[in-house]
Amino acid sequence: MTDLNNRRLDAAAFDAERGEVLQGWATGAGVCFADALRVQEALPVEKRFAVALAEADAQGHTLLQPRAGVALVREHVALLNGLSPYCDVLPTTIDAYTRHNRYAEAQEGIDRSRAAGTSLLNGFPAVNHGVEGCRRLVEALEKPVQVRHGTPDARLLAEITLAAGFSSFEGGGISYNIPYAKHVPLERSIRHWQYCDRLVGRFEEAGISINREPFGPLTGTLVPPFVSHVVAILEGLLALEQGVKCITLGYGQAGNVAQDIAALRSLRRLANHYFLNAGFTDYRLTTVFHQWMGGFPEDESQATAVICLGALVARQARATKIIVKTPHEASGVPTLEANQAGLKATRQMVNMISDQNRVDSPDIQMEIDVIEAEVHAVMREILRLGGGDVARGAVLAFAAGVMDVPFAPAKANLGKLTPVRDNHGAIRLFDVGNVPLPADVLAFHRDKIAERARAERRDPSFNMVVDDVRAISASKLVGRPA
Amino acid sequence: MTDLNNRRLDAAAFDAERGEVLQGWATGAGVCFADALRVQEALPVEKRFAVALAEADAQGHTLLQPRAGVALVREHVALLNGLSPYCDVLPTTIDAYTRHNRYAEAQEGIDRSRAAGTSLLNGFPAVNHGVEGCRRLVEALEKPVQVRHGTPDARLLAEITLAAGFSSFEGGGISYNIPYAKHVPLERSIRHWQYCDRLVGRFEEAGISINREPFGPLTGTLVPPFVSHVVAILEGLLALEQGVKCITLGYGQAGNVAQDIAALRSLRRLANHYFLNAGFTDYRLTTVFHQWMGGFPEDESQATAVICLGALVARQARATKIIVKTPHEASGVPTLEANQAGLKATRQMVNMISDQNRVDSPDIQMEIDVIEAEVHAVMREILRLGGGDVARGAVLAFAAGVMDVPFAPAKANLGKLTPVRDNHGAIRLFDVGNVPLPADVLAFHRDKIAERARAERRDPSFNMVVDDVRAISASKLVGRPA
Amino acid sequence: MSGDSQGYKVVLGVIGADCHAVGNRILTSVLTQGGIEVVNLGVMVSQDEFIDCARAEQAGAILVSSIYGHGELDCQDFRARCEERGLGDIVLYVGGNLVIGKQEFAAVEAQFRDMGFDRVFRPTVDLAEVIALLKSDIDQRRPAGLRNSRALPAERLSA
Amino acid sequence: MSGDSQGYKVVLGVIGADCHAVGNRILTSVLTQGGIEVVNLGVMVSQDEFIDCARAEQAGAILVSSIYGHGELDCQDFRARCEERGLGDIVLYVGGNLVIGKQEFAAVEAQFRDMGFDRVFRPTVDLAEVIALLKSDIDQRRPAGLRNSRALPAERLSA
Repeated sequence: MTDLNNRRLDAAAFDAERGEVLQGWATGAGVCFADALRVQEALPVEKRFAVALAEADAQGHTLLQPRAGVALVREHVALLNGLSPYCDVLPTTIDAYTRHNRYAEAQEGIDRSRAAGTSLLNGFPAVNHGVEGCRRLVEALEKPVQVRHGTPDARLLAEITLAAGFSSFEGGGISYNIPYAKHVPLERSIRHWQYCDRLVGRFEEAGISINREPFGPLTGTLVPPFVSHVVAILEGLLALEQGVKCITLGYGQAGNVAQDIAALRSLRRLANHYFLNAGFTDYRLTTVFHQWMGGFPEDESQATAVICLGALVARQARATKIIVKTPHEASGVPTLEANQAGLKATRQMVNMISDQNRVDSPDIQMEIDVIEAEVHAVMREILRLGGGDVARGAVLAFAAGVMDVPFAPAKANLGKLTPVRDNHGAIRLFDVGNVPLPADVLAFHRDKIAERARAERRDPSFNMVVDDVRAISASKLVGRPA
Repeated sequence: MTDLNNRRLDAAAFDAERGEVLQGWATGAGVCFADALRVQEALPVEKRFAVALAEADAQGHTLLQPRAGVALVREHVALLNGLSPYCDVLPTTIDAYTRHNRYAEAQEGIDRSRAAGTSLLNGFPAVNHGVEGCRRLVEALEKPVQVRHGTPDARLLAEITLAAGFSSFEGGGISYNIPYAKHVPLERSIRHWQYCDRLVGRFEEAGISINREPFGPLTGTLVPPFVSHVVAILEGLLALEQGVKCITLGYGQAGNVAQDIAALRSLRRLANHYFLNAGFTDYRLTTVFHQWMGGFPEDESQATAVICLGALVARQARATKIIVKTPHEASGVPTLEANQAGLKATRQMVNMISDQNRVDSPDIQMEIDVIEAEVHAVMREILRLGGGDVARGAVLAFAAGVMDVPFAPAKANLGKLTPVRDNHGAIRLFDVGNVPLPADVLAFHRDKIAERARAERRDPSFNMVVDDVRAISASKLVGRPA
Repeated sequence: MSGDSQGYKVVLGVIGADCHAVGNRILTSVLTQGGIEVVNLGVMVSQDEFIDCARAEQAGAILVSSIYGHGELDCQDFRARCEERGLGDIVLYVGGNLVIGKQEFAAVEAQFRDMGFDRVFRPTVDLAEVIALLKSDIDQRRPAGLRNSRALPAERLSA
Repeated sequence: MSGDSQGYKVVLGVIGADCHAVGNRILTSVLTQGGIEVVNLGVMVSQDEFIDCARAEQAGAILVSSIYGHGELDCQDFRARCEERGLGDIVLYVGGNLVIGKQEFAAVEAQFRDMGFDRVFRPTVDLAEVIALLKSDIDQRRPAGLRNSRALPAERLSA
């Protein structure tokens, strides 16, 4: 970590690096920043992600966005245009080979998909299709489109997709490493994402606002709100430093309604607090709520109920955007029809809740207090470790287990923190690992878990955690003994 | 109304009336009370409705019940046994001809259904099938089964079904007249339901508990909670007087979450208040929540979202039982599969909410206060009109419009009271008609409607009501101008 | 508009043993605002009640609703009954949930058109569309001397 | 139990570019409690890594997970590769969301059995059942001299 720090990348060094990045795959040669600006400038207002978000934020609306990506351009266009009437903003989910920069394997997936007449890739290999293929895609759509992926080194992907008219880019140096990679050093992915953010900053400086969205849900499994909040705040700060202006911070549904509403409300407040404290004022902050990211029930009616609970909570908490799941969730990549079904159910629920009273309760306020205390404690230690530099602080914090994401595959993550549900289904800490939470907060977690243990007449153990992970797909929130 | 009053029916007069009732259709000859007691005594505990309700109430569980009924016994058995794994208690929905004692037309429906190989009736014609046919049904099931109908004069239906081992009977002299008939005088239907309640009372005296469930949702369309609560309390008092002991009071989802939770909570409290005040102590009170009874969206995913909102609210309010809708609701009688789908979605939502924190908020408390003030005001006037007799009071109150059910077909109902949604979707009174609500409550309704009118920049009018009635099926709660 | 010789007068009701009153109230309100004079028989109306009323009122159309699924039984021979009673030419509409269970609408439509109904509607039909069709169909069936050369423009539904 | 010559040792991992770690953690925990020694390679494991490890550890089975839909590409020729490397007889299981999109499980099962997998599981399979099958299958494949006459009774999953 000799040279990592949270400072804006130097222009000359950035340009030199760009030269290398564009050589990562043959299609890199098709990228030209001047052309990219022209493409973005020519986008009609209804295809600009930042505009859609700003309008939703101003009018108090909640946008719906599905996930979708297939191997070939024509099929992907058809898929997105089939979803477009049911959603507000479009996705392009990138395939797993591209996420690991394995473009040769992605090419093989393209070729075999062509031969098979069906997509054998779990997403759209945007790098392989290049600026030209991606432009054909963007031009064939009528709504803003975002790149959604999971790529530790997304520099070439960002160059190609932004040059083609994508107007939002998901991910971040932490959130697209810890849950998505195994051996990538954190300092490397953060550095690579500084490049992506700086690229977006250059667009902003040229008057083109590109939305950036750190990935909120992380591993999507029993993630305590403070853990994803800290990552969101860190990635927000890193992005702002590189000149990003339009930021959407995310949170993945945990299941307990009070905790989820508290999480989404506190996320906006905490982020503003840290952004303003760091001296940033010229930014536009919105939020995104991910419907349940854990295991789904196989039955489609039951899956729809899981989707509906997420829709209700997202709207009650006034999220700017919802990432929508489908009734096929338990079976992997959904059909167009299943994706439409998820959107329609979500829309109906959002519409029914839209006008209703703001939800508030002592439980929600208590959860907000706990989350804020946790975030402040961890952020304080991260800033201390980094000597005030959040990039260095983040790397050191993960190495020390001061930050720790449950169930993450990355070696860069300690993996000692272990969450479990309490008796009401809220996520608490069974094992705090090395995370420096205040004593009163730890006592609160202990008491809440003890309450559940008494109710279930069993000691807290990893079995409880295993039961919780499998609970929703078995039609429960809390994994009780049979 | 020369002889109607709220007194227990005289034994000799009841027996004489029974002789006439059993001559209403040929199958009446098959009824024998001594045999009926033996049939009920022989029912295993898992087929007794009162037991299922008492256990759910004691353990804080919420039971699920679908609606279902087809013309022929064998097909109806198959239908109920197809639903049984997905629900807790079973229904038998009676066809519309039987509800109007048009047994000859019901017989024609049976015959034509046999010929067509598919049910042409919208329910099970229990009177035509007689004690013998109904016993075959009850014996073929593994769960308690209830008669659900809409019959102003249900005396013969009650005799036959209770003699056959049905252990719960829905309806009441008001709730099965006002929304279900056109020309039936209220004093007549109340008198006929005193008979049904007295019949149940005789079973209770012989040690057999039969559950009675006044029909909560009435017309199912923008019914203000106080309106259905007053009917529920009146029918509860009428039933208790005849010796009924096991009562389930109902409420139909109105759509606004705070108002719905408040309604279900206040229902139990208000009913206990009036029952105890009338000197009754030996009864078991439970509640039933009806998922949205108004128009549904045609799309099945959207319909499932409507079902899921009802499931969530019912469980948050801790209803003892939920009457479950299906994704086919907009298209009328559902298939077995659609009915299963509604139950599975409801179960998933109920399970996910089950363990969560009790929901409370100032909004809910305010709605409870409003509902209680309204119910007390109307009940006071009903008791005054009846000189302390709720049977006479109810008849006089409907005649005077002191009680008034919106959108009811019955001539016995004045039809001046007109509800409309407020800006948050709660049901308020656009026109109170002759209902004697306190001035402060009326001012509250006026203010709430004025708030919506300002938001929509239009004056309150019947157009607003029309828009509200059509709103849910058009994917909204409040019917706003386009 | 109502009472005018070029006006549009219809008889409306819910057929059979069906007591669903909500849609009937809504239809009456919307049709009236759409410039149609509605004679509303309410719920639980028999075929003969519809026909008696249409004759007495010289109505241009009968609008039959059925929500509860017995439409197939209740509407049987409705057109034949109209013909017997000298109303063979009257415009006959039916709408609602006409059969038991979810069936392909095209099949249901064909079935009820076979029974002699001129148009068949789903419960979710756009009522502005019904009003426009109704006026046009009534105009078409008027005795030649009374027929408008063009249907009057549909009054706009008030916002 | 582990280390015992009659014990059950398996190599577990998530194949290809798949980084879904949750199920892997759960499987490791449940299998271990079920009396199976698990050598867990974690996520993003190549065919050769599975095979190298199974050889080095003398494991009785390889358990391949795939959640992200590329199973069809990643698992291609796995049995053939095992055979090349002298592990032709090893018990080979695969489970997860193995293909893109919702497909009939029977078809997916047939497809992966054709690739040489002994058993194919849905993601929602009962893990107690997997443990029982795994022990029985490993016993069946043991060299005759080492084979148990009967499989050891499956250890009970702790409540």
